[in-house]
Amino acid sequence: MIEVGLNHYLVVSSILFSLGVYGVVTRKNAVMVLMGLELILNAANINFIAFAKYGNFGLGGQAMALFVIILAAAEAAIALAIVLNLYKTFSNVNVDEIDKLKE
Amino acid sequence: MINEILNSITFIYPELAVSIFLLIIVLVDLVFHKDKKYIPYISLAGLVITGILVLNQIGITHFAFVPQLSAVKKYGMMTIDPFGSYFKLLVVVTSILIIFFTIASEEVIDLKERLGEFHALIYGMILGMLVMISASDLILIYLSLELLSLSSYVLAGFLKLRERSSEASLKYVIYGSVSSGLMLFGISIIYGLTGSTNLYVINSLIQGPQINLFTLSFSSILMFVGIGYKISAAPFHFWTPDVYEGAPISITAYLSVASKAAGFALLIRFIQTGFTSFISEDGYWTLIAVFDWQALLIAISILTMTLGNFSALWQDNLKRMLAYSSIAHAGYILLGIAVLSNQGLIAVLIYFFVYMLMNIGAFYVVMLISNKTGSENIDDYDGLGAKAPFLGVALAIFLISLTGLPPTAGFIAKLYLFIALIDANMIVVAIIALLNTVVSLYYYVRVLKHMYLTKSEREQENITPSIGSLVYLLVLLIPILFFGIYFTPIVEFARSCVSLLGI
Amino acid sequence: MSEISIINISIIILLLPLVSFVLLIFFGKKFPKLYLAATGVVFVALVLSIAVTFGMLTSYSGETLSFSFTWIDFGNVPSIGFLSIELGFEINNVTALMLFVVNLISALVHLYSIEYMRGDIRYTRYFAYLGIFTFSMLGIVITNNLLMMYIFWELVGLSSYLLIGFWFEKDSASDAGKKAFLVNRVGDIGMWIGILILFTHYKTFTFSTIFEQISLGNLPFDSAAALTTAGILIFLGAVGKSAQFPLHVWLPDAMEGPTPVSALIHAATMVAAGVYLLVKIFVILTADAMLVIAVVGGVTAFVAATIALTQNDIKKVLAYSTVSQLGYMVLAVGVGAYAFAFFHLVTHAFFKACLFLGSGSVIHAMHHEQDIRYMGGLRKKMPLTYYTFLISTLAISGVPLFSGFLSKDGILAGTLAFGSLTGHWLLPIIGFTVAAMTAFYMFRLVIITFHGEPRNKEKYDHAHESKWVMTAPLAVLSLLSIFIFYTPNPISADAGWFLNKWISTPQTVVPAEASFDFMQSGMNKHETGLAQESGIVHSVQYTEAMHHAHYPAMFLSLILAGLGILIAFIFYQWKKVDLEKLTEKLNSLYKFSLNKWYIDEFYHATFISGTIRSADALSWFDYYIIDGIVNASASITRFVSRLSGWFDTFIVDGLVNFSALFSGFIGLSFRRLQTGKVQTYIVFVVFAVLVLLLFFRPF
Amino acid sequence: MIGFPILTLITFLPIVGMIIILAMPKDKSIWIKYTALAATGFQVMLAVILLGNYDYSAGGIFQAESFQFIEKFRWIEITGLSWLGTLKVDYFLGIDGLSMPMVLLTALISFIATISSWNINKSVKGYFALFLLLDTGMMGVFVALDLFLFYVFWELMLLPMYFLIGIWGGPRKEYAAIKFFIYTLFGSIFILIVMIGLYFSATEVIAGGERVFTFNMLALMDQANYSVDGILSPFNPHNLRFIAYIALFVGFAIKIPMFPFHTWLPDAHVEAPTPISVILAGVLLKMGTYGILRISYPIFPDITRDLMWYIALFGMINIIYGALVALAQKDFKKLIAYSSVSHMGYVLLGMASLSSTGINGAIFQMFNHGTITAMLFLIVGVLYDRSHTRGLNDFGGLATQMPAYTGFVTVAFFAALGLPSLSGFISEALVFVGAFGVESIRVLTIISMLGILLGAAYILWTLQRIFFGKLNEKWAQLTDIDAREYIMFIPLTVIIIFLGIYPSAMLDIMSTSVNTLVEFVINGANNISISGL
Repeated sequence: MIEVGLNHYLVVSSILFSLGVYGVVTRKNAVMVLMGLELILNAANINFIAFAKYGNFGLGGQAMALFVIILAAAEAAIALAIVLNLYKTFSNVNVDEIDKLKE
Repeated sequence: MINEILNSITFIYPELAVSIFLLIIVLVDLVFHKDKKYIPYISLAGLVITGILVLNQIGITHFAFVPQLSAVKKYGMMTIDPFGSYFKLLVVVTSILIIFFTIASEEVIDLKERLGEFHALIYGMILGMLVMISASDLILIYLSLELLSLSSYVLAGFLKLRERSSEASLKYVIYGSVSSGLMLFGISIIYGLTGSTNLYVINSLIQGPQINLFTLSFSSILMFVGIGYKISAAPFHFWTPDVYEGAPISITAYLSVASKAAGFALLIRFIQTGFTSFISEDGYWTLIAVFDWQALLIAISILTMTLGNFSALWQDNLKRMLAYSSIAHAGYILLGIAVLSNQGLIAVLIYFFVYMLMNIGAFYVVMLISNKTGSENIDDYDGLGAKAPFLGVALAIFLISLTGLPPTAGFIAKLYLFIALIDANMIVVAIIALLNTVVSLYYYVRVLKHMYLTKSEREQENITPSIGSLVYLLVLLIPILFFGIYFTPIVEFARSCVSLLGI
Repeated sequence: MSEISIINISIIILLLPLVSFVLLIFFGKKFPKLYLAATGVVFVALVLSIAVTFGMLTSYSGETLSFSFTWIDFGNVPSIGFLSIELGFEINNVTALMLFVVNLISALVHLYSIEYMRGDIRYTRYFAYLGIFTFSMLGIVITNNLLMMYIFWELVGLSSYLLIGFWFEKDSASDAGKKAFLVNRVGDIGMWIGILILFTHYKTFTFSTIFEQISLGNLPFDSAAALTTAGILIFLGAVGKSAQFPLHVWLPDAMEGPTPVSALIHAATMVAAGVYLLVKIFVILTADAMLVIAVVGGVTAFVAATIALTQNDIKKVLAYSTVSQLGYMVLAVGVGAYAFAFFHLVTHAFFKACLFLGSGSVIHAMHHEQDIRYMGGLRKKMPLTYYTFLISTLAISGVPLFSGFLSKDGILAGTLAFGSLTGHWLLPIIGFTVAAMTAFYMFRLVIITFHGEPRNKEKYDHAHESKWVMTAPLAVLSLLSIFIFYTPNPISADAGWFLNKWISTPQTVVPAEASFDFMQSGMNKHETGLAQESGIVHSVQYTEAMHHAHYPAMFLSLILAGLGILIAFIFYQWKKVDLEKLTEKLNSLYKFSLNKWYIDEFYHATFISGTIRSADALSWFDYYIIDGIVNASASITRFVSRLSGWFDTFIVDGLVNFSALFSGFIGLSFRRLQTGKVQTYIVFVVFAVLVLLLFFRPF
Repeated sequence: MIGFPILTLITFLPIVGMIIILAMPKDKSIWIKYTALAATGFQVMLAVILLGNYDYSAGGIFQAESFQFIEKFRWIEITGLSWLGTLKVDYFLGIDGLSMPMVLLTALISFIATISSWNINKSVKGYFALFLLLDTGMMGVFVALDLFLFYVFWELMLLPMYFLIGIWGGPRKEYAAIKFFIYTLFGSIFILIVMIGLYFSATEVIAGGERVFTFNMLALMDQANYSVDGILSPFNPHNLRFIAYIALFVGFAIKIPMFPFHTWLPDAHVEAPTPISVILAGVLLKMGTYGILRISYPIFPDITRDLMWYIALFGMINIIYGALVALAQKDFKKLIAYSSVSHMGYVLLGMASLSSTGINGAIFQMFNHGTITAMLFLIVGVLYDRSHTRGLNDFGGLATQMPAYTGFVTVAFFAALGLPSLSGFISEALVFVGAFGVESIRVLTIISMLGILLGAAYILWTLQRIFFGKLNEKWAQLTDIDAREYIMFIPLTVIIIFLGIYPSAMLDIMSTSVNTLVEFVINGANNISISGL
């Protein structure tokens, strides 16, 4: 029975992070892209808390995590609103088809 | 604890004022939803007050919000210092200019009933920027960055039903949140390395031997992604042209000046407080040998200005052209930082002041013209010199200043920049920058050529600006020309504001 | 007369024609009669110059009166010291005589022109030009330094240009003027370089100072070679002005100008300026320089004479004879026959001017017919013209009792002496052949023109003797071709006052090793004055050589001249020989002579077209290569912008005129990066992070 | 000396005129013209006053005390910088023998150009406003003694020129304008770099005994002022003086224009309106050579001496190349343009000689070329106004049609081909005298003399093609020049002839300064080589 240590958390978080980036880059649908974003943020959160716990850094990490969660919510809200608005004008939400502005 | 907070309050009056007026605007918006024509004036009043408060702060150097439980030394989460005040002042002035800008801009006038949100969001941005400028704690940095970004996402897409606008906002939001996500990840790693989020503490800790350099540089780079996206430094600039083109022109102007300024303030403070070990007699910064910021900055800045200029060569849409040109200018300013000296910092401060005047001016003229012609395409500028003599001359002066030719303030800004570079023996970089200036000349002159030398094929009525916008332009033009000839005042002012609250 | 008054008068003489020029240029339109004033002015000048000449020859013979002033003052020049450019005048016997000659002929030509040019649309303008020419020519005569010499040298070039192209409506005329000016410039460049060599070393242009320095053994750049070069280069100027081979080509064309002009400028005075220059700088000519000069003179004399044999245009014949005679003079200088060179200059001036004016009178009578094949039998119609013409012809052919005989005889003697002293026998041989040819072609001219039957009846019927204003000058000039004005002894000039009293050969200042032995009087240079009195020229052996050469030369030349005349009569008067057959037989030679040795054609094929071609090539180069490099991107950009569907007519060129090829491509590739797809951007970001990490990792 | 700041006055008078003009209503074009005329006229008067009070014995060049009409006060001063000491720029005006002729020339040419602008009818207001601005720029360049000030004036004249060509020009005006602009800007950027480099290499003692960096030309000429580690300091073992000199030289050479940077000139001239061509050829080209003499020579004496031969070489190329290309032109104006290239070559050659006679000749040639070429362009303009063509082969026989015109043309042409008794000859002669005196460049000088021949060739050929031969019936209605054109031609003609006969009138002004300059350069070069660097 192995002891779960800091590194495990870090591994998890980095996997999450990579998945998030991958999602953002590859998904067509805007909503999926936003989910990828969430993954990135949560990866960071895991880091904060893990570090705070194992490094005895006090509560700073946890506090940070809380802030991040809140911000993530706000961000998601705004992003979804924009996506909605986008759907009104383009009547689809496929990120890769929205490239009127370029060069 | 409490009295610490109460005492800190005294140092953040500007921020407080902004927040209060933000609330007031929201309330007014709710209460009088019949006519909202007062809102702009309210926000102006708020800004003026904020400006006065900031002016009072100039010269003060102090920490705010020093956490009790922090270590021996007392480092606050916010730092009030002349440097910050300068940028705050810059932001406030810019905001005032932008409010007037919006008053004249038809894009915004069209949506009367949403004026309240508009100004509220502007205030959101201002608050974000003010905090960001004086934030010396990673948490605060991230929060302010997000606050700024969130408001600007919405503003960029404020013209809901315009395709370009909503596309811009989507790109902006995705791009922005990814970069801030990366930055956050970087922050988390730094936190892991040092166990603190306070830049001063971090500074003292990373001087220790046991620090893992690779992780540190990785996290620093991730941090820079976040900041680089704010100041739209290549290769994190890709959102800029699209968003600038899509967003309402007033917002474009605002983004190109204010939030960029805040971003630069953040970058400078981050490097200065986070990574500088000491500042020598002649004002050169010595960095802690953990990460080669100078090389990074030089590389990035050269890439940025070159890319901005060369891409601008090919733009037919003036807004987009200005977007690229603002990227190029970000490159120049970045050079000023890369010198890592107070002289370079002076150059940056001067440059920003001048840049504010000329960039807003250029956008303003573009806006006035697109109000009339409904287009920002360069071909619609044919024969403008004859049709709108004053606008033509004004735009000409702004563009000349952007190029950096005497007798405009733009020249002075560049001159100081190059002085700093030469003094730091970065001759090669200076020459590259100069060649870039020549390149930039082409697309600026190209506009002049269209305005004065080409006859427009289709006849259109003369464009005569209203008294208001005439005054507005004069307010921008006079300093540009005056400081172009006699620039001691701004230089002195900038010099008095270089000092950061160091270690 | 006091020295200063002589100087002053000569300066007045110099300025008078200028006055007439200015008057005519500015007021000629208003007062069409002003040309009379001009003529009057020149005659005043003539009188004054007679006074000066008289004064010089009587009271200051052999001396040099000079007057100079500072023109440009450079102040205290580093590494040189105080430097200033002095100008000035000097009068000595030669100068005085030259003054007289120029003024006399100028005055006569003015007089003559009144009738000859009557009715021309630019009548007064013509006299103005004569004025400016006289002014410049006098300037050449009385200057005491090389710079002024060069200045007036160019000015006579200008006036000759204006007068040759006087009837510029004719392309041939304006061409001729241009040709004259350019060909002269070629010579002048050489002359200028020569002057520069001297100035660079001596920091002065003044003759006397330079001569003095050289005589003290201070050679330019301390090498005799440099001195030789300077001499030859300055001589190049003379080659141009005096139409020496190979720059003689302009003179025949110059006959496009009005005939009196040809008489004044292209026979009597200006073309003689070259010889005058040589006379001025004679003392600094080294042996090599003299040899070169002699050879050039000889070749010129010969070539021109051969050409003159076959020409049919009356003025062309005279032109070539002029060239040939000038050749004689140069040859004389070359062989050291200083006095005879100048002597011939003077005599030639008179009889050649007379010939030209005579031909002018004929042309005038024949309504501007110049081809002698349409003339004939004019003797009866215009007797005065004929006899004056005949006298001058006798003079030029070197028949005794006439001036030409004396001077030419002297020159031939000189060549003989030279040959005997240095072994260059070719020169005398050339000299004598030319003498024969001269006699032949001159009489050919006279016979075809005046004797025999008129070949063009109606022209002949209209012909008539000219008015007195035209014939009087002829009379005067032909009179001056009689020996008595120069010497009491019709067969030897040595006895004459001209050579004895007036002209004295100066002692060369060239160091012994650089000059011919015979130029070195055995004695110390400072006693040269002595040498003159005892009638010794250069040195004893030269004088002796001349003495021995005198009689052989005389007889030989007499025989040859007689021979030439005889042949001329056989051919053209008595028609004993069928010329058609003869020309058939000698066709190639005949053609060669008739076409002037194809020299013009040669120049056209080489220099002129060469210059034009290279000019065209260069301008092509300028437009397509140099500017092309600048514009290179113009084309590329158009191509690039078509690719990107973006086209702008000029600003693109303007814009990319400067930015080279890559700027276009870079800009484009940067644009390509901006795909508009947000996810691509993010990929770039991630990629950028990795790259940065790669570059800025701490290990 | 004079009580009032005459140099400031003479420099900024046109700006005053410009402001007045800008205040005027558009439609009062005739008054606008008179205002401009008045402004330039006053300038000429002031120039004459200058000449009247000019001290011929004062050397100038490097001694501040022997400059004349000096005006000096602190323009920009930033004290207390941590390491920069005091940053200062002076407003420093003054003239010596180098600038005096140029000031006279500028005043004269501007005045005459104003007269010849009389028949400009397209947006008169803008034209004359820009014109006067240009005038100030030019005058300023010649009187400024502070590098920074010099550069400001240098740039100041760039934009008006761009618009004057670009708006009032011929068919391909945009192309010509942008080409001129880009070229010149490229050059001035080099100048800027060197300027800044110099600034940080030398210091000057100011009131209070403090040593501060300086743009003061005179201070920069004094090697004692250079710090050992300055990048452009002669005492710095690895200094960049050579590169800096080349950069500076290129910056100026573009203006001259020196082969191979000359291709903007023909385009600019052909497209520019007559008065602007006059200004361009009459004054602007001189700025290049003036800059070299005023800045490059005394500040970099060592490099100057080392590069003498190359300068002479380019001078020779300019002379021959320009003349040959001119020979091939079919367009009157282009021909004159290339003749300018050729004539400026003489200036280069004379400067390269580093001898008093040569440099006297060079400066004198600058002045003479100014007057002569100005006249030539006026001549082209007169013909073009009447016939609306510039093709050399379209004409013929005009001499009978327009005798007075032909008279002036003849004077100008013969002056251009260096006929003695006209001013052009003296300067060319002095240039040759000076250059020939120098062993190392003697051969180049001799080759250059072909220029005299080629010059005569294209000039006479042009004269023949336009004025001689049968009158082309197409031009039977051409009228001879009118009063206004007389007014333009006469002063120039008088000057050309007067200076041809009495050159001392101009040479005395400059000779003292030239001697000072030559001595200074030679000594400076020696000192540096002695100090082993």
